[in-house]
Amino acid sequence: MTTMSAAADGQPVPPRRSKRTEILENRPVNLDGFVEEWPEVGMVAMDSPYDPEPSLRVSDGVIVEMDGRPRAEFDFLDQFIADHSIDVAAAPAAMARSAVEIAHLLVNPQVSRDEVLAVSRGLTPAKLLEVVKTMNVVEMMMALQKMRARRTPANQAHSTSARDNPVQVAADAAEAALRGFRELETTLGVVRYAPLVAIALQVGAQTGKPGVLTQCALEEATELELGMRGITGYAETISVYGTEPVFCDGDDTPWSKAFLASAYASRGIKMRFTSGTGSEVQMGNAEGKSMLYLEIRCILVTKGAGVQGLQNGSISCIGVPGAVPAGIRAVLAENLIASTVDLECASGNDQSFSHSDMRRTARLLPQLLPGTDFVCSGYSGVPNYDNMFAGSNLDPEDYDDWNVIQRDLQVDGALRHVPEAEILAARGRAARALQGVFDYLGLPPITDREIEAVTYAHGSEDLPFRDVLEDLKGAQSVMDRGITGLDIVKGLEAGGFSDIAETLLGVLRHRVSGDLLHTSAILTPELTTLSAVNDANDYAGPGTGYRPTGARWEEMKRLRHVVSARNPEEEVG
Amino acid sequence: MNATTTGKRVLELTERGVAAPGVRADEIVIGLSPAFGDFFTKTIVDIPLAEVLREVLAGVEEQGVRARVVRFRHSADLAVIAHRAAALSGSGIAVGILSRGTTMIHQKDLVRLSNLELFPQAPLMDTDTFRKVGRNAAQYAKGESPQPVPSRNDYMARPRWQAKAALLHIKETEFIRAGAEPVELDVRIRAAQAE
Amino acid sequence: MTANDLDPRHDYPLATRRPELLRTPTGKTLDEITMAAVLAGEVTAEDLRITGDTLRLQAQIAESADRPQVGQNFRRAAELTALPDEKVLAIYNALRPRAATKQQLLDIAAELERDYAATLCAGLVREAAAVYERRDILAP
Amino acid sequence: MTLVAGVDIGNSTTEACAAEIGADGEVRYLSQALGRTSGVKGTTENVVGVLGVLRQALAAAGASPADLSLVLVNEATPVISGLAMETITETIITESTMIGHNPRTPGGIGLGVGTVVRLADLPGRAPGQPVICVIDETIDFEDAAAAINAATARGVEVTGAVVQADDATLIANRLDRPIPIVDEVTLVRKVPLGMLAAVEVAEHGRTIRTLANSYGIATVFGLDAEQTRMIAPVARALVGNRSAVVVRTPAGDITDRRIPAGRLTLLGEQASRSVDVDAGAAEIMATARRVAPLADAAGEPGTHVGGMLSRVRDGMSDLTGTPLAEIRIRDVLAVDTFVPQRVTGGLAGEFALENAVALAAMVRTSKGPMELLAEGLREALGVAVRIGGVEAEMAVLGALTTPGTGRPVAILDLGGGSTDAAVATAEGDVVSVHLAGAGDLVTKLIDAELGLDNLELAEEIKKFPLAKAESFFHLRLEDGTVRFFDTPLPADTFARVVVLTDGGPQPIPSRHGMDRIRQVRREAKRKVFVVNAVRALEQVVPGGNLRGIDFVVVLGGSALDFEIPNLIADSLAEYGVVCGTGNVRGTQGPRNAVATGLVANHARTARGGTGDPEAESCPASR
Repeated sequence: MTTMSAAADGQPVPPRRSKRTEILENRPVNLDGFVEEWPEVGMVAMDSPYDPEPSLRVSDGVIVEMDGRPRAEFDFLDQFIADHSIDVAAAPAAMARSAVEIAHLLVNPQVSRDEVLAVSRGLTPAKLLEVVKTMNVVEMMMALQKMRARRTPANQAHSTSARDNPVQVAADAAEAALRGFRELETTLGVVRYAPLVAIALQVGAQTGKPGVLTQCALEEATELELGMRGITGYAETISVYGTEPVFCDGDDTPWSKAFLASAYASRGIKMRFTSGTGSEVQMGNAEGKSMLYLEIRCILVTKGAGVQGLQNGSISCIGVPGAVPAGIRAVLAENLIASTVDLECASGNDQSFSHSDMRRTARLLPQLLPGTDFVCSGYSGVPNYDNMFAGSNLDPEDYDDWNVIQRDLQVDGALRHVPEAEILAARGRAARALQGVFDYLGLPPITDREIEAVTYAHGSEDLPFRDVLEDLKGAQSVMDRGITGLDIVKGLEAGGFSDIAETLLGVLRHRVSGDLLHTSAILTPELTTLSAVNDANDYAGPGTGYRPTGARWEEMKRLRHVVSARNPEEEVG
Repeated sequence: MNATTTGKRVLELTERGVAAPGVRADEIVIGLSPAFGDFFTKTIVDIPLAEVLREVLAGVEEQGVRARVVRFRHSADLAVIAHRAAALSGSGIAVGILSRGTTMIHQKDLVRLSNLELFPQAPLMDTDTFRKVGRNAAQYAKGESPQPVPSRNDYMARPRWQAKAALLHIKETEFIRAGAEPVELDVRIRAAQAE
Repeated sequence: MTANDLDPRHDYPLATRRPELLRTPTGKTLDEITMAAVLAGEVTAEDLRITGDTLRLQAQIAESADRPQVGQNFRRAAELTALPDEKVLAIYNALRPRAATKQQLLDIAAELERDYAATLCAGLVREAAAVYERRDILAP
Repeated sequence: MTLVAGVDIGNSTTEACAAEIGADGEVRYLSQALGRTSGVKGTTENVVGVLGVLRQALAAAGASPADLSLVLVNEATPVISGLAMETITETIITESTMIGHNPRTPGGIGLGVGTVVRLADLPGRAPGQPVICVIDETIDFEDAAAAINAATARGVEVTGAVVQADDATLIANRLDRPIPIVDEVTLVRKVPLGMLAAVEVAEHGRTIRTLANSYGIATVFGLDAEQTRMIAPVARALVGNRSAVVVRTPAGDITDRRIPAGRLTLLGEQASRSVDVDAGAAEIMATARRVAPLADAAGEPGTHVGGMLSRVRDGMSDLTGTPLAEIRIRDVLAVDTFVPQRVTGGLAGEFALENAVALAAMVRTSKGPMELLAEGLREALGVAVRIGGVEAEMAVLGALTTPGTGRPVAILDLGGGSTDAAVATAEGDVVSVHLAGAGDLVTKLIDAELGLDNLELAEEIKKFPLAKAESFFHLRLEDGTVRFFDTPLPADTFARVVVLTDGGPQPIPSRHGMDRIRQVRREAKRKVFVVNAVRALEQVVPGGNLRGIDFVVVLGGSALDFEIPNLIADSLAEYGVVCGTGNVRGTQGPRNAVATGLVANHARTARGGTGDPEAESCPASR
């Protein structure tokens, strides 16, 4: 066989272009990638002729047919969902309702969240898909506002360092905590650094604001071990997938993941699963189904495993739904469905998404405006070049924009403007506290020069180099010596940081009660658990539910520059 | 003949029958994906596949090593292609290349999921990198210790290329023929103007 | 008052509403986990773990809050508190696709039941064995 | 019976042992432990580390701190050391006379001589004139070969080529008539055009003969005697290369310049002398011997050595909190070394091995707050703590528990920062000395000489033997033997020289062969430890005569090294000294000597006797 590539003959003169086309051509949005739909292979967001029709048959309390497939032909996701996720008692009545009718339940504020749950617990994946297909994004946002599990919205930040510098991680964690994030996640470039960086994250977080929960994304065994030792507080990177071959490629099954979920709970550690649209088609095995249909299967597997929550919203595959028509609508739909089946939802916005600032914002608003359990499942608390999760949709350069948007729209994105003096104090104190802990534990010293540098730094490029050799030895010794969260407490106490020590001990004490294992649980700065159990979303239309008022609203009014009304020659704040 | 660097080159791949295991210790095998130079003519960033193959071959030749080019039709999985190519290679070293540009250097004794060098980000593969891939593969074959080609990373590659990469991957999988044997190819790369 | 009639509206969070029901694996109360006790070496890492009993209390809370799956997860977790870490990880690994034969999975289930009274977890493993067989993802 | 513990706080490691002392003073050692020293040695920061190690040791003996009757702590010697390194030679090529790098794959074989022209200018050259053509990286290898073939066909004699890209073989393979080609010449545009030049490429495995020989160059370019004298450094610089280019330019030269590194002034207690640092290590050390004992050292301000010493002083001052003015340098060790440096004026990014001097300096600080440290321990443990004995004396006592030793004995304590020695005469007098330069300097030398820029890796190369992964299933070890594996080695080790660390084989990312790396490693150890061993012993042995001692016991962390003790033993053998690694209490190897000595000393004094520790029973601990 012979094949030839076409050869262009000559150099044709390019057609004349208008100046406007040139300007548009150079807009950042044109650096983004866009592709045509191809439903046959699953390159379609949520509207595919190849997705199954909803159906359900129950016999003797067992689902014998679901979405057009008889039980004998169930793949393992079908079977797990049929046997663990769907409430067989509620299902026949729920499935008898039309999709539009159910969508109305979702959107109508006079229908309570509990009434929706009574129906949603009996819906199959195809039915859930059909429901959201009848909704536009405004309706979805209305629904999400009601279906979010926790009444009070929150936010999560990434705190990582391109050099795995623990001093930087501590300072940025403190700043992020001070700015309002209630969860902080880190990961590593050099995995062996993990113990030091995880300690730094914990110390920095508790210095910035008590009760912030921390996480270090690693392979399962190490992540579990750091969690069990109380060096980290929760886990999140437990991935599930929407087709059997891709699930198997990830070396897991719904049963192995369900078992892992129980393993985390047995050690008192909060945990959520991770999934998102686009992963299956990205791996070339979408079985001709739409991205959202497959994601709904992931959501229901999470539900069936008894995991309290899910990080979804495409996550690391955001470039795939982001490139197809209605892809960002589908991403909102997946967040909505996670909430609709009563899961905590950490709603994406955590990966580099677009070259265009306008498009980055448009992708954010559907989660920010209605509010979710965690609006970002990773707002980069460090410059994107330091972000070891490969960049986020937002980074520190966007802090002021975020605060202004909150204030403009009076919408609570869970952050606040903090005067520089407070930030510098927190960054410096976190670094000094870590210095004390390292001293106490006999870890490589942190110099005053490093503390000075990190107080005023933006990213790792502004910091002196650490002795990586010594740090890695120190990190190994943390593992070898069996250092636990209690040793960090003692180190803080020995270093004269008694308040931080008390705070961390208070956080660790929550291990014993397991209160944090419940849906959408966070710790307040007073170290009380706030979850969907005791802070259930009670939105029921205008004038109800969570809205920023009182002290929180006053806090949100503050920005970097606001002209004083009393004396317009000055600024307040 | 008046070859120039600016002119386009044409890639001619002629099938020579089922590829047999090599016996020469000074050869490597370049394993191509099902639609390389067939349906596909360029990588995800529009580098002509004629240039891709020419650069890899040049990198190998400069080291005084020989290369055989083999097409694999039974899989579009880079690890599978590169690993099977290594099994056919007299030196045990092979380069696997997917049409979109993703590339891997493999060795026959490694487990399939491992590799000597992996270039996972197709959008970052330029002609210079392909030349170095050929150079390093040849150096491994000679028992030398090449510096791995530095890996590059760009966090804004995702918004631009992630979906196109998925499309290219799926399209390539359509050319898979289950059970097809690897086929030895004769490669001819010549200037288009010579016609 | 016993723990048998927990009401999520009144009893949650347990740490503040029903601390008298909580014990560490070494039998201490939450009040005994103080800084002084930590510094005196009286509180160790072992004290900062959850017990099977506490997990079962939380399961009641979850079930009363209409989250039966979360409740089931807590009940499986309660069983796993008795297993050493390596055992837990080994079972997890065996449940991965093509990692174990049917017999190996059934043996694990039997061991869970026999040695740890972990009937729920055993049930999960048996269920997996049956599905894996039907979907052909057991180890050859 | 009482339970006591000995604790030795070292610069980096804290060691402890627990022992029972019977009513008759008989010592029974129960256990030992070691851990990292917390903070600077001799300060209250040490308490944490000591407590950890003590608890470990007691736990191993099945005891708790409450059972202790006494803790003995060594009088921590307040010495620490710092390092600096400076290059003192520089190779400079002027007027682009010479390209002497070794591309991995030059093309063709032989010698070509001609006028330098650009490839683009070939069509304008008249037939019959020999030319060397220069090809930059914008030119494709096929185009280059076609242009050369076309010129040759016209009768232009192209005798060689200088190429920017890694294309030499590719071009040579496409030529009708082969010519020598040197490639990877990164600054090819700087090659002077219109000059006479010679290109030489040797066969595989050979080196060039004509251009590495002054008379060869003279023949090629028709030089007279004076011109030949001028060109001699060029020839010398090309020795050992497989390929080279030499261009004859009016003022072209290559110089091997010494960088004025400044004067180092060594202030002795009696006399002071200055020495130029670029005179090299031997000269510096000879000067140091002349002024010994050293009271302080100073570097000429504004010079490299001034910078080196102030870096050391700043570091010491930072670490100890001692005011800069009070830092006294009490010993220096200078070591000659070579570091790969880019050649100034080179056109191909050539590297030359330049001379460098590494300097280790030791500082004696004011004595640390030992009493405060002891108080801190007392408080934390609720047990009596006694600061007992001079470190060196305790080390000797510990060393003497090594089976087969006897007085007079000398010990060598090889640490990370300093090399210490002590000698105990038959009469029981102990003399000791602390010298700059030990394990850390070795690491630094390895790092610099191999151009690794990775101290972690250099440390591993120091500590573990080398091998080459010849396949995924076998390693060729540095002693030539082969080790086979059933499971494949990690992918990143394939075809690489690896260092066999505890964590498995770790690849060394460099072009150096195994032999070269091994040689650098052993040389570094010899230059530091063997030199220091002799230097240290000379200072403590009565009369400085090494033949005056019979036994040398090597102790300390670096004594655990797989070859350092042997290197030292070999060099001391010529003095008729029995030298070996200590085996404290017959079980501990070179570890735990001071901690053991503290207990032995306590038992001896408690008994009121002055007897030797050999008299005490030293049962193997369980």
